[in-house]
Amino acid sequence: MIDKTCPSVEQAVADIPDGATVMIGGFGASGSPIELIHALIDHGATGLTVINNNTGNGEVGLAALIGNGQVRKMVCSFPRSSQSKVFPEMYRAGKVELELVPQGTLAERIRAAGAGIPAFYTPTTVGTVLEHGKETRTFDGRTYVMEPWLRADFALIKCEQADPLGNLTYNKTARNFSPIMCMAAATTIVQARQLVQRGAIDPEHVVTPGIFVERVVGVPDPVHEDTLIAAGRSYP
Amino acid sequence: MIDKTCPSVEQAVADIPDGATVMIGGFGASGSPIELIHALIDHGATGLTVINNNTGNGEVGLAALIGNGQVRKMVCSFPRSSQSKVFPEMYRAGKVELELVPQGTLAERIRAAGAGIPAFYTPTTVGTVLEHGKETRTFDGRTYVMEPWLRADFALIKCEQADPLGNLTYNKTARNFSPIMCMAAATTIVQARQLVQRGAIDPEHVVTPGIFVERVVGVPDPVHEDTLIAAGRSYP
Amino acid sequence: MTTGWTREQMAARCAMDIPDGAYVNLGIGIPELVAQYVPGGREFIYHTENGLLGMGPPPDEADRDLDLMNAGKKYVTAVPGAAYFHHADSFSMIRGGHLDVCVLGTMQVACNGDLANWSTGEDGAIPAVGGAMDLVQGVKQIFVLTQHTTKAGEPKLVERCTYPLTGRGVVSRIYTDLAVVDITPDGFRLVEPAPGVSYDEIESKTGAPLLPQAAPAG
Amino acid sequence: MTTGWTREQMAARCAMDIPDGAYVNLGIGIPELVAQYVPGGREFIYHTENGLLGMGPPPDEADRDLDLMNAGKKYVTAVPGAAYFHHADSFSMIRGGHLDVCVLGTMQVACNGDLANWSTGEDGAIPAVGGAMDLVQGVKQIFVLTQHTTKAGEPKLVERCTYPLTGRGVVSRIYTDLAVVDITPDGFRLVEPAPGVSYDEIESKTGAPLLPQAAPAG
Repeated sequence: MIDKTCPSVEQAVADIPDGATVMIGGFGASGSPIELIHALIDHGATGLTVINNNTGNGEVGLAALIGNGQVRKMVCSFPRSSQSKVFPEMYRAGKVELELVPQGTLAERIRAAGAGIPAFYTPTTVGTVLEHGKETRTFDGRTYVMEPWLRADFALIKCEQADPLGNLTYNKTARNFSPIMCMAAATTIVQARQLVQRGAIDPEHVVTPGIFVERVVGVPDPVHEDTLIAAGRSYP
Repeated sequence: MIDKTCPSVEQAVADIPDGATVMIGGFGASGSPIELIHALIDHGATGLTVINNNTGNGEVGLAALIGNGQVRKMVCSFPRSSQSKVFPEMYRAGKVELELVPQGTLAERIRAAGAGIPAFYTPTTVGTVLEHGKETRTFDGRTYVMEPWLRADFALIKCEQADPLGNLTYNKTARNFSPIMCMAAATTIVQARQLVQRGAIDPEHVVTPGIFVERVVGVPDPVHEDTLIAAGRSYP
Repeated sequence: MTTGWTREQMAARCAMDIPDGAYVNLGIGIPELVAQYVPGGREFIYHTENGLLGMGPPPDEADRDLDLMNAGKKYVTAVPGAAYFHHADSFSMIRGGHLDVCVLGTMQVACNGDLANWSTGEDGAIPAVGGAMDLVQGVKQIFVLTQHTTKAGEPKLVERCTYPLTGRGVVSRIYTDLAVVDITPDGFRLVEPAPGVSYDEIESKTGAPLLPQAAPAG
Repeated sequence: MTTGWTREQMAARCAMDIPDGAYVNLGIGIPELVAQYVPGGREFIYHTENGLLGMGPPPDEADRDLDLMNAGKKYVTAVPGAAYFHHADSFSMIRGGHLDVCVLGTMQVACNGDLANWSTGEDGAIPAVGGAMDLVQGVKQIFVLTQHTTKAGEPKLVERCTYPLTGRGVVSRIYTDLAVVDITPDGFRLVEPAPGVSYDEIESKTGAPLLPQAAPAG
């Protein structure tokens, strides 16, 4: 019987090597797999390229991973917010690189990787400075830019329910980038608030089919980034 | 209050003009919106371009629409089956055109139209006769063909549940092409086995969000193509 | 001090131009106020980029769900008939032309419809674009809701944007504290002044020629 | 009459080469039999192009659901842990390289791995390709399960396909009634003859050079 469950977040991330490209689910605090990120901090892999919509907040989760010097490059659409201090400081100090990608293009590049589409055309960025260096092409009189797929070695994902086959559901807007990141990473590692039995998720309600998932860890009472920040916490 | 319900299949298809491009959901018999197709036969629009994975079976539904001389061109991946006689005869007689598209490319071209992507690259058909006339390009040493989006004026769709906002669910493998066709057509017309109240579909379980749907008609006891054929029925 | 519309009145005036049944995306800031001024008898469905169609008003603090946010990372609710979906589907709605109206704030908007609302282009600033460039390319109508001038009194409606663009020729109408202004092939045209505000005042605070209101038909 | 494997034995032999936990797509015909011969202790998850992962065996006639079919339009069931999805997601699984094994029937397979299984190329034939061209490009390993020769006794394993191709260089291994044959950089190589079948017989019925079994290591 197939069983993708893994006993701990530590074991789940233990083979992420230095220099890996890692997608991390979540949009701001919502859907951020804090326990997996903290396990990656403990694990200590460095030189990472991290793909996430943002760059974390406060001194926990993704911001702490960056602050710990493990991230060589961020690929994101919105690398600052009122509570993000770590990334801006490290970026200005030249300690981390940035690839800025519009949010819809970021989502579509990730989805394309999962779908075996090496490139596609989008109107987004046409006529702006973010068009620079991109190939353009006209279809039906409108100009588009070509965008390549965006693949990853690993994805770290937070979900609501997971079964042993890796079928997943999410909670509300915590879904965001996670389903497409599951598709785009060679190894997808998921922390689930509930581990349920095979067959417990209605096949009509599965959001991420298990084929896109390699490892599942139960994290029944996950911390939330906003709660940690409100409590003044930092990691490690 | 937004209410996309429409009192009858006749009214729902009444403005489909001659020469329209019409997507029809379903994979073989499963998910085929027979009542909407029969209403389109009664309506009588001609010179249609129809997009469906197949070409219908027996002398009902899509096969009857073709047999009635209303279809100028079929776009599909698999235009024959053990029970499809109408299309092969008309095709050999030069009465209907065929654009043959591999099934995955057909699905992706439809999805691209719904997503605002005018073209994308796929490895499918490379090195075959179906590559002819297509632009090729190499990414990371592998050859791909460029494929354009595939849009439609109308989509005819069968679903399980629909609410007045046009949120939809489907039943099992009757889902197939329908969600992406809803995205790709300017006007999406849906027949629903159950019309439910706003809020009756859990927001986590909506498969087609209402933004992709224009009209919903209740068809509480839909006929099934296989049942009609087994009964020796034809239409009109 | 000038008279003119308050932020709330600007939002209400903008909401009047949104048709019943529209699918609407509201940018962060003043645009968010539009949701409070839906004209009687109409219903708008709100989309937020992070995967929700049918966004409702903010919850009471006690009812907050930490997993239910909008694109501005504020806690929101979901109305009956809402739907959740992932980011690629969400931006398919945007880029695929399924949304009717997007209301955005701005730094500058030019008389040819160019919009600059994502970056000052200054050295050392951290560039952050989010979904703005997708929205202006994909949504059918882009409305701008903004103060007519900066806090320093500089025009935001300009001949040509000096800040980095979000998109070229994308804006159709502008709502400010002083006026409603259309982008036309001939440049800015006054549609409606705020009560008590003269054409001359609006014109003097606009950084490009401003065509007067079109004469009523007939 | 030759001895050799039955269709069932061919399917069972093929199933032995599919690893535990594999995601598998089975073509129409003999490949469908593979599902009946899963080696003890292993589990395969079956994908069908029309939107189901976790396909189970055919139902009793009384338990048929007219909305639950496979890609061959046969009624099937869904196992616990199954998932339904739409066609674009289904072919993302295929084209995106997420499926481990696809077992296909064929008309011809060439010694360079070219596959021809969709069209005879005859005038007047209705061309129908379905998902075959997507499967051969996307699935990690393509196995062919076929009789060694046509009913007329012509080789199906050939030097060069004469029928229109489904894909170039896509096949990795072939299971026939006479043998298991690998595609190698040097052409066909015999992996295993069926019991009682000689190299000479297999070679004589193969339309291209057939390398003998590799010597055991050491």
